[in-house]
Amino acid sequence: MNELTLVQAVNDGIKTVMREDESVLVLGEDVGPKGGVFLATDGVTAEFGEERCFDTPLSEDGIIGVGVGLAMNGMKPICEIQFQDFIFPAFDQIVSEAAKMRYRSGGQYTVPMVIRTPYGGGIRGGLYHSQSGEAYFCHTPGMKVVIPSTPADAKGLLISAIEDPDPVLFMEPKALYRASREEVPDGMHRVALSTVREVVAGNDAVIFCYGAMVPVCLQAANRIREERGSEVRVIDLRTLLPLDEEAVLEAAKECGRVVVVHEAPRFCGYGSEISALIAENAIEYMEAPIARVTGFDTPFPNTLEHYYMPDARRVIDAVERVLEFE
Amino acid sequence: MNELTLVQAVNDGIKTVMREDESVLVLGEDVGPKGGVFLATDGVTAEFGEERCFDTPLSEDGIIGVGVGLAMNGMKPICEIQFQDFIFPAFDQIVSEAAKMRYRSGGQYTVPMVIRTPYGGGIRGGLYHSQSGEAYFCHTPGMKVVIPSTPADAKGLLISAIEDPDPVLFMEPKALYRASREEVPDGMHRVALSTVREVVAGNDAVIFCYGAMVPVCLQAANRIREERGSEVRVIDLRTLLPLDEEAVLEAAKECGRVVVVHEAPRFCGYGSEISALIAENAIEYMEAPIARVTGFDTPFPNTLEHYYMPDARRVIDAVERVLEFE
Amino acid sequence: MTDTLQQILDPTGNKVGKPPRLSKEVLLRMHRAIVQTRHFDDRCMKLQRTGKIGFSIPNLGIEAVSVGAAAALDASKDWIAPSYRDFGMLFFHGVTAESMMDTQFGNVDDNSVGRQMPVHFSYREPIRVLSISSPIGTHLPQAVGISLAAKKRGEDAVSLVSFGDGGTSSLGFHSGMNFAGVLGAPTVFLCQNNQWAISCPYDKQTGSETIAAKGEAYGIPAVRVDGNDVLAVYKVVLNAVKRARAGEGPTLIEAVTMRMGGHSTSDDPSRYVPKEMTEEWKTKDPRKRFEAWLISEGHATSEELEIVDADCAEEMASAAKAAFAKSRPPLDTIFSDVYAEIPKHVADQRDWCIGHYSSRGEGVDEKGEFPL
Amino acid sequence: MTDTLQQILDPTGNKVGKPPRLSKEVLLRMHRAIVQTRHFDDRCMKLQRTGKIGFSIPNLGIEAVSVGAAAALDASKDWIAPSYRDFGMLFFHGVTAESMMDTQFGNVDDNSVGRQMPVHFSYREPIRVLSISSPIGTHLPQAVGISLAAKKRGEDAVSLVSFGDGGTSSLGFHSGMNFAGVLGAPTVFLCQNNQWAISCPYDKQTGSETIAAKGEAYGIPAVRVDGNDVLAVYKVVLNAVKRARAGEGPTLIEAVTMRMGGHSTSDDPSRYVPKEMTEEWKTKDPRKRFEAWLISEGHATSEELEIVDADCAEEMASAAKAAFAKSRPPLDTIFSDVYAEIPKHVADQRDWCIGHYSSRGEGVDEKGEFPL
Ligand SMILES: Cc1ncc(C[n+]2csc(CCOP(=O)(O)OP(=O)(O)O)c2C)c(N)n1
Ligand SMILES: Cc1ncc(C[n+]2csc(CCOP(=O)(O)OP(=O)(O)O)c2C)c(N)n1
Ligand SMILES: [Mg+2]
Ligand SMILES: [Mg+2]
Repeated sequence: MNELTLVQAVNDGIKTVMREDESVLVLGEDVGPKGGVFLATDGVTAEFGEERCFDTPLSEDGIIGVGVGLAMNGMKPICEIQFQDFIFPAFDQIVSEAAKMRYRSGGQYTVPMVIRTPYGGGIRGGLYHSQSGEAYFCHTPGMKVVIPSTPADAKGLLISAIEDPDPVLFMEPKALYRASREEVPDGMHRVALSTVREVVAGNDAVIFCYGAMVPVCLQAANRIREERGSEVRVIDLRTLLPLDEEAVLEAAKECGRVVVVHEAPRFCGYGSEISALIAENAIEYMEAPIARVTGFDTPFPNTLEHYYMPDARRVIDAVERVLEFE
Repeated sequence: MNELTLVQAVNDGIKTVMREDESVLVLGEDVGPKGGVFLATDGVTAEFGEERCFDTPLSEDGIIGVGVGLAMNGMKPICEIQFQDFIFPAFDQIVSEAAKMRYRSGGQYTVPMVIRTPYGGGIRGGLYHSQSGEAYFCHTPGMKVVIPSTPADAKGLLISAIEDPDPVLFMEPKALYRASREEVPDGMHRVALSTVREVVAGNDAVIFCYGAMVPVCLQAANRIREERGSEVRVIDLRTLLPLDEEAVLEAAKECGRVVVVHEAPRFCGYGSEISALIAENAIEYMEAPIARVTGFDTPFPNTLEHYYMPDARRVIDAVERVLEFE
Repeated sequence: MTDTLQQILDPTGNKVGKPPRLSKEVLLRMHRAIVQTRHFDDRCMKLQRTGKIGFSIPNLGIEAVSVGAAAALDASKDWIAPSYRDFGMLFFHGVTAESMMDTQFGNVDDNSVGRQMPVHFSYREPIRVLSISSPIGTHLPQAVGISLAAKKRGEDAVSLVSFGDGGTSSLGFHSGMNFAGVLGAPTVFLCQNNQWAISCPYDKQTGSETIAAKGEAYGIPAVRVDGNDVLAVYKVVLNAVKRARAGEGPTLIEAVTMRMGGHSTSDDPSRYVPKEMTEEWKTKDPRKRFEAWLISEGHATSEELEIVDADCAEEMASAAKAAFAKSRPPLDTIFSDVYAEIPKHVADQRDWCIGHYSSRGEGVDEKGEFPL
Repeated sequence: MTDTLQQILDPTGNKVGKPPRLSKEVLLRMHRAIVQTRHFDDRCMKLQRTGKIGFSIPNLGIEAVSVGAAAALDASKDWIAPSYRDFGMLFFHGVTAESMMDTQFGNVDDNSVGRQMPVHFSYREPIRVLSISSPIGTHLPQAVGISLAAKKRGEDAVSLVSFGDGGTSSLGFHSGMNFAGVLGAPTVFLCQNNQWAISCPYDKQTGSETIAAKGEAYGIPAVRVDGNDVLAVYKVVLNAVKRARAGEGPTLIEAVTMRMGGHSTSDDPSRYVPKEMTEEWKTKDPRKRFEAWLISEGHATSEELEIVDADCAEEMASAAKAAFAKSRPPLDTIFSDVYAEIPKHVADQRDWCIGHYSSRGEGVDEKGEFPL
């Protein structure tokens, strides 16, 4: 076991699988000698050679399109999109092609591919180096969408994603890349997709969150326990699609009071699905409005980003409103 | 007044504004001499010349990108995307550029542009000529998203969209293009954006819907009235973003029982926002689960499309479940 | 090289270049594939006009491009990423008319299980044919990735990707050509320049003199060929395939031809195609030219060719009949193949759907069986 | 034409071509813009190293491209769609250092109101400078649309769009060039081929021998110019501008240069740029070359140039000081400019946000006033 940061755990995950499976390749902008702008692929070309980890031209459409082809013909590409904000030129290849290949070919062709990309705010990246676009992809049947929040999960979920037979969008919370370290198991550590993680136990209310919002919500839950003694459960969803809906509904029913938290804008954000799911299947258990704490319905600002992104205080406020609702 | 089909009303709307405002242009694939694959721009080049209505190369990125530039420099482009399924190559130009130009330039540059595109199923179009992608765009602050369901609204909303100072995605339910005719006011008929339309009155439950689902829901409400005497209100949302949230909440509160209907897949679909909005702001008025009747969480099929798309019977079932819930 | 139009047979079937060495058997397979395509088209037009299928794509005029190119590939290892206007590629490699009709009807035997529109074929046998997509151009980078995977494993397989003049404006053309040029991918890019993209004429599609001229932008050698000359197409594609197999990288081929029918069965080209243009191209028909040469070289008699014609007509009629008789795919095929394993929310929707429609007495197939 | 590298001054400042006719005043403005850019860069590097700003983009090595090109435009009507590495364009046209520093700090006077990262400038005065976007290449079709709008109104304005070698792989390059070629848009496409796209070298970016070779693919005439020769850049851009104004359509210009610093203040180029390459290009410095010529032609003395240098250093220091002293934008600027009119749900969020942070005693600006 090694103490690793989240980005080091991603790096470890990539190298571990590449040692096991010759068909795994890495491609993307600056993933080679530079090791990626966040060093997620540091040393990969050095260890595995240019044939297995290579820089591409500046074309996300090409990265994903070529990745789809590689995957259709026996390879397992890990495509890096430098910032999630730059994934949109590849949107067609992702939603029209990768996500629909198995379906449209009646299972004759499949796309076992991982798209890794850092997402989210908190690094003063402004409009185009801060976005959280998960909802765009979660509305796309055929895709899987995974977001880790800890180093161990980052490695374990990434390895599961690479082994998965379907295309997986693996969004990495860049704000947490170097935020902390933890022990990460050596070797082929796997965390099953479509399973949630209980971060804190509690039955007075439940917070559903993922990615960089997990430590924020953890902090909120801790402060609420200290300040008013309420036990707030925190659930890290980890896999957004396919979601473990049963786990979500069970937690919602047990707690009766729900808050959903994400950085992305509220309107048609991922949180709306969680709310809708509960409102459709467990409304009779609800003792309060289903609250959302989210980024605002504006593009992502720069100087004022810390007022845009939910922080513990905003989560606490929402939880308190929900706890006090009668 | 003329009796027009929905696609004729679109055509009439385009020509009417072009007669009034020289800065209005039309561009897109096959919009010229052919008049568009659905004849929405039939006769436009003939009347206004190639300078004002012109065919483009097969590049949606170019259509929207050039459209953004035209709009920034004093023109009001109406860009046609031949099928909504083919809008994804332009996704970056829409969500990163058109939607964010005003914000990122502090209001120095704006994009008064309309993107017209036929969407939805029912014409045996299979995976790629049937999709309903509204949710992708509704999660994009800076965009407006409008979907008419009647000929008169099609003309009135289109004219308002063209006059709007912000980029508007105008999605036309192709299944309704020639489904019926109605009287459409001559001249500069306007229907204000961000207003909903009550299609049928009622207080026992409310159905929120838009586009091609409106006649389906109307049929459902009529049959429910006939079959069991319940009065179900039907609300045509018309503008999905910015939504008239107050009207939605008011109707939800008054009826206490809610069904949301759309063709698009359920997961993270537009309906989840309507549910979440109500679950967050009016849950205490809810007397039943907030039900969704939607397409399935699969790509859009072809031969079996009529089992994929919600029909009146499916809507009736959901409304009855909601009405009977205790 | 990029300026001259490679030609072997002139429009009347006279040799103006050196014909490739091909056995009589292969030559007659090529001929048959062209004739099959014509009759398949005719049959589909009738089926569409009578409402039996919703849509098809006419190949009239461009058959020599598809067939000449397909003949240059090795079915045991190569991949085809066709455009939707390449029926001849499938016929040449022995895909059966019935199987293709299954796709036209979207019935239970359709390889896309009735999920795609007609003409969106997908095969792994007798040759790998990429599941055709509607969005134009997406298959170009995919074909590059496919051939690159082969190259990385040390195989000498190549991919051939076919697209129209309109397709050169797509994102995929730019990214596919760019990646292929940089990575030296063994991909053959075949542009069917048939002068039209639906109603958009060539000169509104690109400012470039030729499509072949676009190769240099990516460091990819390019060649122009008379697309109505099946032997010339075969020859230039074979050269490109050989280069690719030898590790010399991609080639761009512009096959100059003309779409002689509508864009699709829904299209009325008289709204935009000048009559004279159609008249002129009628004199360049690829089938007539090839048949004249086959006869003059003694590969076939005109009587033999008439028999092929009648045979293919009959083949298509019975294929359509067989495909029409099959049931539609069962209801649960809406929900399968979204993922390798069906997730719970999709399974729930499947179960609900089947329950719902069976309670309505619907979802029952033509044979009267419950379709599951 | 596309193969020869246009040059007027060799690396030592000797004339090898015919210099354009430019007044002393303009020449000195050009010189000053280059020197301003250098000092602005230096200042920003210091600001970034001391944590005062988050990020900047070094221009070292490519200043002559920006300045030479900008000098060919008419500020009263033309539009610039710059890359993020074109500070010299703004300086040449008289944008103040303080205003640019406002963007670097994202303060209340920043034209993007602190919404964008540093270097994402936006101006309507003194010349229209398109709000710079991070996504590479999106501004190419926009520049085409802008110039097309002018053309449709019968104005003779042109747009100049600048982008890197990496930018030629983007979607926008393909669609922008394609539309311009077909529509004859009066747009000048200026590629700063500085050999690198972050760490990706030219030969992994494209298989094309040159960027200029890409013009033919779109029917757009292209020219290659020594990008470290400000006079040569000016001359070829001016020719392109004249063509565009005269209704002769677009031109592609490849300015061959070298990025002498890191990609950004966050980048360490020693990980990937070969030392010898940097050494070689040091001998081709655009500033030295131009200064040698200015002196040899009698446009300035070396003492005068030293004064300019000191002056610009001082200008940047005080601009930074002024911008640093300004407050950040008020909280409600998160919510304005999303639409022309603020919709209710956004207004509600604004009101909530202001209420929430003021109840926490936050959202109060540095001057101690509530920022609204
Ligand atoms: C991305 C995209 N945009 C638009 C369309 C609609 N469309 C279908 S075929 C076609 C024209 C294609 O022309 P070309 O590439 O020349 O092929 P051809 O039909 O002539 O064989 C268009 C515009 C599409 N399928 N995909
Ligand atoms: C669509 C997109 N993909 C990736 C990036 C990240 N990125 C920023 S600059 C850059 C390299 C650009 O190189 P080039 O166009 O040559 O310009 P230069 O920096 O050399 O001036 C990359 C990859 C981006 N901004 N946009
Ligand atoms: Mg064509
Ligand atoms: Mg560069």
